[in-house]
Amino acid sequence: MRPFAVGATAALLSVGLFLALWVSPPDSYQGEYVRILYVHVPAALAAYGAAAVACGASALYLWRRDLRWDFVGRAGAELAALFSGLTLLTGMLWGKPVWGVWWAWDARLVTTAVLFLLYVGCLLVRDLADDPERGRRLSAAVAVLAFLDVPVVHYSVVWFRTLHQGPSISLQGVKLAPEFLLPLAVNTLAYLALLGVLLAERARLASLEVER
Amino acid sequence: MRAWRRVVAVARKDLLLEWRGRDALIPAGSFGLAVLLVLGLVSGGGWEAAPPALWVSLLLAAVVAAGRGADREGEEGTLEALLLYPGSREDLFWGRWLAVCVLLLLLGAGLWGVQVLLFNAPTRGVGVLVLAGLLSAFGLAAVGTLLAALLTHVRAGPLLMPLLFLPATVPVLLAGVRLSEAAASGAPAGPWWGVLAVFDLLFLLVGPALFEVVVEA
Amino acid sequence: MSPWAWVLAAYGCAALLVGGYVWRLWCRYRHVSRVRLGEADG
Amino acid sequence: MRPLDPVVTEALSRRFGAVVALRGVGLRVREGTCLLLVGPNGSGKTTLLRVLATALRPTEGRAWVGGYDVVSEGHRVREVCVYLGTSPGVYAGLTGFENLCLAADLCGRPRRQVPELLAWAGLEPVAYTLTGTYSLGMRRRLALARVRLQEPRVLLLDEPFVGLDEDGARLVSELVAGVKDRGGAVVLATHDHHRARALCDAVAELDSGRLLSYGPAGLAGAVNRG
Repeated sequence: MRPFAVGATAALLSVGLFLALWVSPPDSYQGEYVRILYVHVPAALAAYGAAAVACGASALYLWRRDLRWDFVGRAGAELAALFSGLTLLTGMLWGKPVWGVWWAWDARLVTTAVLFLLYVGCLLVRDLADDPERGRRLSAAVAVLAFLDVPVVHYSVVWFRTLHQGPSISLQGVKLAPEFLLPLAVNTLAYLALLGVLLAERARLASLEVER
Repeated sequence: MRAWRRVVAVARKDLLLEWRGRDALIPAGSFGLAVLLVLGLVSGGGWEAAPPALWVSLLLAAVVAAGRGADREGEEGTLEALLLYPGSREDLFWGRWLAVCVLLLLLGAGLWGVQVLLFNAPTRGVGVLVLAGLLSAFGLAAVGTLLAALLTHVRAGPLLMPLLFLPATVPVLLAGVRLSEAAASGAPAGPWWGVLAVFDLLFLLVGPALFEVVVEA
Repeated sequence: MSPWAWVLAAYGCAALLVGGYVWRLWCRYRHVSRVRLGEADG
Repeated sequence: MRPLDPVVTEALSRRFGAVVALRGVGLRVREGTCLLLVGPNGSGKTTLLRVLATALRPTEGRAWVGGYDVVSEGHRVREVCVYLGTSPGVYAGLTGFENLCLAADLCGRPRRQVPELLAWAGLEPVAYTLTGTYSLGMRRRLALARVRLQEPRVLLLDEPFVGLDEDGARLVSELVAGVKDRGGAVVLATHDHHRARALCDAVAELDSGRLLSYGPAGLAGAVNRG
């Protein structure tokens, strides 16, 4: 099962890369930059997926106190930080040529930044707690809190920007034609598979390290 | 009845210690004042810069004020004594929450007054501001109480406090700024009462439950 | 800068971040399994 | 299978990272008795008391206090048991009177007992001064008054005699005797064997977290060795 999952993920990632870099045509408005979105959007979805897994597993850990849930929660928190960091980086690399700025106060960007900060905090709390057991509990609490807070942050940023000034160029303006949809869908699938594999491997590693 | 007595006892204890030592209100207040001054200076001090400056300074002062209540328990093993009393630990959360709420309202009132002077800000719509202040104090105190308890057993806890507190309370900041602007200009408040209400509801429900998990041995 | 440079920079970032994470996992795996083998030896 | 004895532990272990503070300790304290814990510094006495008081979670093994499991029924344990640690746990910014009123509010006792308790502890003259000005012995007396207020069934004392004069030590004896008379149990850890010996019915000796010996106070030579 394990080699199969890793192989399938690698294959999906390669196909996704091929579709994104060769098959997909340049967009009429964004040009070649549309290819950045094939990594940006899937990374964002993977970040939110990882955060959801971290929240669920942490809540289960706090409820059942089963170490296995903590392993999953920890993996989720690390991957949420990783993928949200990647989302921010690729978002900036897309924004500079297309919007002309590295950073726009777009709701999605701000929300992702908040997610990144909260999960970095979550990991720091775990490492800096005075006792490993306490670290597991405290970081689980932060993971739950962060995930519940993020939607509120998102909507407040959306309303803060849109009610004040007209929205700048937003993703909603770009209609997705099928030739763009296919690479996006395949890449999203590939990143979610990657997330699943990394989650499983990270959790397994954590269990090995505890047994030691 | 007994839970209420415990909540009031904890809040009264915190406020009495605060009244005698003033070791949260004075540092947090002067820090907020410094932030307000600096923001006023760099923004040119126009009245339209007043609401953001007010809410940013309040949020930063809240970081200091909320952390102090938990620090005070560090000495003399009082936290352990508090936790080992019979009865629900949610009462301890609510007691601390109540005390932090009072501190935040005092801080907010003080900073608002200074902001009116420094920014020459209009004083219209005080009723709206009072209600916004109350609602945000509820939410901020819940987050602050929870995080302060969470970080007492973490090395460099006071340094992590802003890292977790500020991103988590972004909705209060945004809602506060827009409501202040609405109060000053008489414009409609939009969805901001809803944002504050949802934020409060979320943390007043989750806060006590997570607090119990966080303080347990 | 040519558009492709931006695109490659983005993919490079992704490869670096994810690859770095996988690399770290792999190192820790090897460390753990080496310790376990060492214990088994004596 | 709820144990009847007020304090029972089974293969209790607690680790702090790589340090093992308790290794498989099994104890049983009967109703109306007092157990003396002895052992050198770092032998695990305080850890054991804190686990029983639900201030620490055991890594392995189980423990029951007043018939309740310290892990799954911690809130029940806290209703029957009082732990007095090495720090008195009083607020320096409150007066003796206010500290006891807070304690009364928190454990749901009437406040009118407070003046009488202050008199019992010999703190009447300083009842309305801040405890920050108290000596260590006076703060410990205040803590003892708090214990008396709660009237626990199980009393856990960690070095109760530190800083106390003869009069103060008598307060400890009265508390211990009171708990024993009510059919409760006391676990007491101290290096002050002279004062403790008169109070205790059994002695357990700990070393490096292990239980070395456990037996009636008269028979075990532990007191002299500890």
